[in-house]
Amino acid sequence: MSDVMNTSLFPPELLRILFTLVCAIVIVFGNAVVMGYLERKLAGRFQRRPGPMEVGWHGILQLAVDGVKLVGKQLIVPKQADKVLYRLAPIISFAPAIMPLVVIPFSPKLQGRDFDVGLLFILAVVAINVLAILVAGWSSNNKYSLLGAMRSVAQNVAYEIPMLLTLLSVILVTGTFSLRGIVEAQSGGAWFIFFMPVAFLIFFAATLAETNRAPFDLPEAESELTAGFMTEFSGMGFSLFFMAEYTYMFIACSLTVILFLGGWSGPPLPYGEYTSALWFFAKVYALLLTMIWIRWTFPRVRFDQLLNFCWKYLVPFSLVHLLVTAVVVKL
Amino acid sequence: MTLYRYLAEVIFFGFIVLILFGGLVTVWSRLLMHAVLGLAVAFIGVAGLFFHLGSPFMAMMQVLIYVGAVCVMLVFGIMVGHSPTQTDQLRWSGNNFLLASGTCIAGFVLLTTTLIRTQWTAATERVGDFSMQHLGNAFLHEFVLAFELISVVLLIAILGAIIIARPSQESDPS
Amino acid sequence: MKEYFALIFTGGKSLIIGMMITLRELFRPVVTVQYPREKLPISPNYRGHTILIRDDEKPEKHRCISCKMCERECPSSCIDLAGEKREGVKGMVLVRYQLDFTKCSLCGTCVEICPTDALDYSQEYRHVGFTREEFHYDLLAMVEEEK
Amino acid sequence: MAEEKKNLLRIHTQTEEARRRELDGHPPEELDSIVHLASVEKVLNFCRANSLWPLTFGLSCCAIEMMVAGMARFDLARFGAEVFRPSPRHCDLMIVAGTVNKKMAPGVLTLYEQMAAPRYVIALGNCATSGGPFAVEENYNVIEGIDRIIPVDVYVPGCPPRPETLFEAIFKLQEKISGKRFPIPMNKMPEGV
Amino acid sequence: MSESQLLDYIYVIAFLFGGICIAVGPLIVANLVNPTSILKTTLDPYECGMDIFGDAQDIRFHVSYYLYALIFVAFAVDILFLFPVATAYHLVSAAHGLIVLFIFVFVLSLTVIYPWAKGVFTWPKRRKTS
Amino acid sequence: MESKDSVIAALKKVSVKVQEVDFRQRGYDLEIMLESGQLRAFAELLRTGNFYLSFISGLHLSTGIEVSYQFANYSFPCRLLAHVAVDADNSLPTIADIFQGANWHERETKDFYGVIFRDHPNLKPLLLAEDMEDLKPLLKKAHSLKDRDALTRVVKNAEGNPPPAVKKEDA
Amino acid sequence: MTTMAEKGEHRYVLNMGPQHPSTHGVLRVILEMEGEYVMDPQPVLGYGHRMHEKMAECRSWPNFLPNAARMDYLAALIYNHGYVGVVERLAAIEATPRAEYIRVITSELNRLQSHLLWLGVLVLDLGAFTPIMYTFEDREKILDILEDVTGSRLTYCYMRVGGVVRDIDDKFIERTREYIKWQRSRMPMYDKLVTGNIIFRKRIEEIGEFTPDMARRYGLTGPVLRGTGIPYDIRRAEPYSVYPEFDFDIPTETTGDCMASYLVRVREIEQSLRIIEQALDKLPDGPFMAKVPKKLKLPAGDACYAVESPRGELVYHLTGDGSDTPYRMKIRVPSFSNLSLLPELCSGMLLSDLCACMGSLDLVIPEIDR
Repeated sequence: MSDVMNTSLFPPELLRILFTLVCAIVIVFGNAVVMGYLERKLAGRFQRRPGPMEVGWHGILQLAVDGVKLVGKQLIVPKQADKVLYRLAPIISFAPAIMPLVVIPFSPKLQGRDFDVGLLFILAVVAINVLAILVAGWSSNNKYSLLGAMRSVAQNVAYEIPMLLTLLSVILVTGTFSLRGIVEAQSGGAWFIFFMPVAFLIFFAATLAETNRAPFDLPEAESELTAGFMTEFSGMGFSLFFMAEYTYMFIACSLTVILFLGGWSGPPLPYGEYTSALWFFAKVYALLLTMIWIRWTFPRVRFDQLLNFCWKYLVPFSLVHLLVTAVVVKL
Repeated sequence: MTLYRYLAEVIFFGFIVLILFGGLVTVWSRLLMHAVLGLAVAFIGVAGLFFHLGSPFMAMMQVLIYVGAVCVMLVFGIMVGHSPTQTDQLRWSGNNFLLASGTCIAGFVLLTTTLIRTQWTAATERVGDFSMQHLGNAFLHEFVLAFELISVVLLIAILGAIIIARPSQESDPS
Repeated sequence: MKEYFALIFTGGKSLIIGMMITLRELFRPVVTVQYPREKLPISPNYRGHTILIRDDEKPEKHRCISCKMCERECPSSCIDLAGEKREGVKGMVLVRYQLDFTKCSLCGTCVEICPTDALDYSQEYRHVGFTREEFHYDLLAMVEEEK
Repeated sequence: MAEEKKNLLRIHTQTEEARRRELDGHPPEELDSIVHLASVEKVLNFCRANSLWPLTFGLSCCAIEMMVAGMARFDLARFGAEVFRPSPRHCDLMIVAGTVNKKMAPGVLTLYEQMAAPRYVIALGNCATSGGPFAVEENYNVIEGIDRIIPVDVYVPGCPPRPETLFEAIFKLQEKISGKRFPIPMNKMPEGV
Repeated sequence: MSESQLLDYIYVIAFLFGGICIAVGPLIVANLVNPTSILKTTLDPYECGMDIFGDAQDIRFHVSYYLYALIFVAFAVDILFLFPVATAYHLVSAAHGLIVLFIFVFVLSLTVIYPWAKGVFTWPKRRKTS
Repeated sequence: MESKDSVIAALKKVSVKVQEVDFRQRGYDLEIMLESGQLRAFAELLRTGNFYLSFISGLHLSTGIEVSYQFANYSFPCRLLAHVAVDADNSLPTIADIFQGANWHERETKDFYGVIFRDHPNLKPLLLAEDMEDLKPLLKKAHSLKDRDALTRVVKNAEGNPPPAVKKEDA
Repeated sequence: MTTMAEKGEHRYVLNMGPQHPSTHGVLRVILEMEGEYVMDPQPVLGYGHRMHEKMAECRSWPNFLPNAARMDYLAALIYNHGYVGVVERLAAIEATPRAEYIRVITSELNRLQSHLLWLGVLVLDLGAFTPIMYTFEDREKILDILEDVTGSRLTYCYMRVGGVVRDIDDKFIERTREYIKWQRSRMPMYDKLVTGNIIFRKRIEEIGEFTPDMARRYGLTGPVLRGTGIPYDIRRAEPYSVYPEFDFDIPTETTGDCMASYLVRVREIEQSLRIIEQALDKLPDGPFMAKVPKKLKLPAGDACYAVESPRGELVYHLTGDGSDTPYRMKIRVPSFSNLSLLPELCSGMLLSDLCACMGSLDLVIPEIDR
């Protein structure tokens, strides 16, 4: 315990906290806007059309306009909904989304705070989202919502297993849960993707499912459940779920980058302690773009196939992978 | 740092309130769904306490397992089982009330006396090292048998669940 | 067991092939005709609403003789026309030709049945409005305006 | 026959004003927000005009042309209107693309009412505008124009209208919402309607 | 609580509050500026515009959901016990660590194999019962 | 049954009035006049002969409503059209249990003409809304009703000249 | 777990449609569900009922032509063809050979665009958004060709009794040939992107087993029927127009599942291309319109005319009473019978499979409702 009595109202650390928080908020909203734009623009290009074009230069303001419009939409609380939970659900979903950004190391110097259990912290926070979806689906008192929520939760919990198992393989090598420690263990280009590509693939597949992305986007399967657990949410409520989804995607991809792609490491840059965050973002967005690419290519899997793909393919493979890693580490 | 310490104390009480609130919702709510969510809130509060008490690992476990897994399982249980509205049938009756309050008071007295009479030593004095590495080392040496048995216990739990659930599923024409 | 691994292999391969196809399309130019900025060429045979065409010989006149064939044959009865007898003019003079375009099914019966070929399709396709009455076209006024 | 037809059609021909009088206990105001600031409204209307999310709602022939409008050749996405959402809660715009008959009419009404305000309606095609070729003497089933059920903002005649016409309708609607026609005319722009 | 953990704690709490603020803030703004128009059926649950049969919250799901959840809980708990072991794994000898890990993972894998063999993971087409 | 002739033979055996018609003129091969009592036996016969039901349609005549059944066969070209006059109480036996596809066709006929199909599993309106059940839109007004003869083709050149060939379809 | 015994009672009823992305228009299916399982799907028709049969009886027969295009707007020319066919048959009029060829060419182009739309929509129903953009790109090429000759993009009113409205010219032939080449070059892409895709295959293989017996009981026709192994195609079974002069195959599959009907349709695209190619080669000279009396009265009597629509057997049954108004016109539409087996086919299926089944039935609701 420190003996330093800091009596000023805003001690430097508190200022740092506030600064980190503001940065995190900027990242969350910025990411939602950028991802929304990229998704629509790239979807267009994959389909040989230009995508948003008319609002701003090449439609660059489209997402901002959409966001403002959603603010100005009526918030409908259905008659038979569980009103308290219905209002809470978007908050429960979106509020924790910012928390993982505390621990994500964007560069050696750009990190909110490095926890010993940073990795577990992210997993724990993401687990709350499951509950939010459940609350959203159940409180709307709509059959589509409830079905979507049940699907979403079943798939989220199922894919957490291969995720944890592959992560365990990485931990066996690094011996630490600190995200900075994991990145540093891969310094010098010794990225884990080169040593365990299978683990990377499993982790990435699980990431897709955890973030409800195609081909695992069953909770919102449009052709079956109209809009899944979000069916009844209008305006800002819908918008919060939307942003939460993109934020979780960002976090999941950051995690993949940290675990397998060497975090911020890359060719040296001037002021590398700060600027290497560029490499980090480049890698994260490369993964996010891959997610978009996958989404606009594949059909959606069926619900039982989705669960069984996890239990029959991913889990056995990741178990075997864990053992193999354990052996290799000891060699 | 004192500022933070004060803040932490305030937040500590926040977590206490959260636990109490969650617990009360769990007990009082009519709908099973609300009860489970109250439980989740209480669990998050407990996780906060763990964090406060200097074991972030336990806090994370609390959230991951209890909020992320146990609550979800409970909800699934509700969705599979009886209609939640059927809890309306559970009305207060004199006998039940007496029985329940008797049990609660007895439990409370027992726990309190034990708490008071036990000579508590602070955990830090006994171990000193709370790191995960230390914990893992203990699993690999002192508690290796317990560690292995955990997996067996959970396996048996799964076997039991499947055996109970399957026959009815098979009786289902398929 | 062999099937299990074969499925992983073939499945994975098919997914990669699929992704390669969309990737290839990503770098090909768009096929979009950005409508308000550039227009698709509209076929000369395009069927817009009908219009009265002017006579080749007497460009100040349309060719309608108010025989009411189109009005009778129209499946949706969207044509309302009237002619009157005027002194000094042979035949009937068209005084009203109303087309309720909101009921028209563009079948072309009126154009085909017209004994004097007085009707033709317009090339206009961009009609939108705030009320439905905006599409009750007065073809006679149109042809006069054109003049 | 004509008398009989009138009776049959009367059931679903109330305008919104008439329906509003029937409302039981709900506040009758339309488009009423707590804060009224002209500048805020202006910004909001600009955004609403440029982000019209249509409802996935195809009735008949015109629905195909509506789909085509969203496809690569025409690309509705350029105006930010490609987000076809199947749930009316997320939508701003209902494109009634096709014939509405008596069996469908209550459904259309419900869907309209379930959209979150502000809500806009485009009547696409002759059937939605006036019953089109089905508005004949013997008509016993087709609603002769959806403006008998729900308020319509923009009418688009045609059987079916070309996708470009749907674009024009969207520009017209943008004009109605924000007082400006988008896209703002540029040098390459062809003559307006 | 050590100083560094205290700071961790403060960071987490600060971000939690920050998160709640950015979630609640827009909702409040939205409530101020958005229009309200409640017509006859606006507040009814949406089901393709048709009349609704029954209450959504009465939906019962198939028991296999529950089994999936159970298997997940068992797995999650097991894996979380593996976490500390993984961090300490490099401290023990190769044979010791491998044996402990292999036994554990073997029993763990039974948790998948048994339900797999029992057909929990197959979703057959069901015959109409009524 | 594997050819048109065997179908005719089988139908004649159960004393059904079969008339062979020119496909090029009429678009079907056999025209059949049925009594309502024969309908189910007739349907069962066709079911065993591997026919499928193409459609059921009604016809409002001055003598009452007549229901037409068209059947065809996947394996050989033989399209047959059977006409049945409804019973006095405007009803007919259902064939929905023999040809399940008839279920909807019968409901549709009920919608349009009000013909009751006895023992039909579910005779709710199909195309019309529930509150339009009494509309029966395809019933004609009394003054426009015709009888069967008015709707039968008059073959002008009974002898000598073959009926005008419609198309060269016999390639 | 005691509740499992009462599972039969744990059913709930879910509305799917009329406004639902996977019901292809205004079909409503009332689903009796148990969790994710659909135990009893009951289609409710009539949300697109537009009184075509009534309108046919009330107006003179040429006035029905626009209706023929609006019943199945994806196969408007084939419906045109059927209608003019039945009138010609009843009135004993013969269309000119050139007109018949033009009819076949345009009908087959129409069939192609219908199949292309179906392909895209089926994949869209299964959750892939991109293939539909590519198929619509192809489809637009057909629409451009057809628009040039017919004047409209979708609801063509092109055929007349005795012939067609406008002759096709060299430009049309050239563009069609170009299109055929283009479409052939596109098919391998769809093969790789859609047919070969493991997710797609797993979604529609072994789903919705149609059997020949089921087909007979329900009057199944079209590609779905050919998926069960019965090579029944009106173009061959009851040849109409000039189809006998072309060499084309009737693709069949034996498994009867959704994959089978999918494969049949995809292979039909190639067969249609072949027919168009041959028709363009053999196209005879001559008038495109026969001499038809201006005021044609329909003789008394009845006639049927069956054509093969992209969805199956389409029959016009016209009864005339000697006036210029049909006394009765019955239109047998293929999807009506095809859809009627949905309750039997899809009971006990997962909700997602139901969507796949409806997608592979290729429904056009206003056609069913008429």
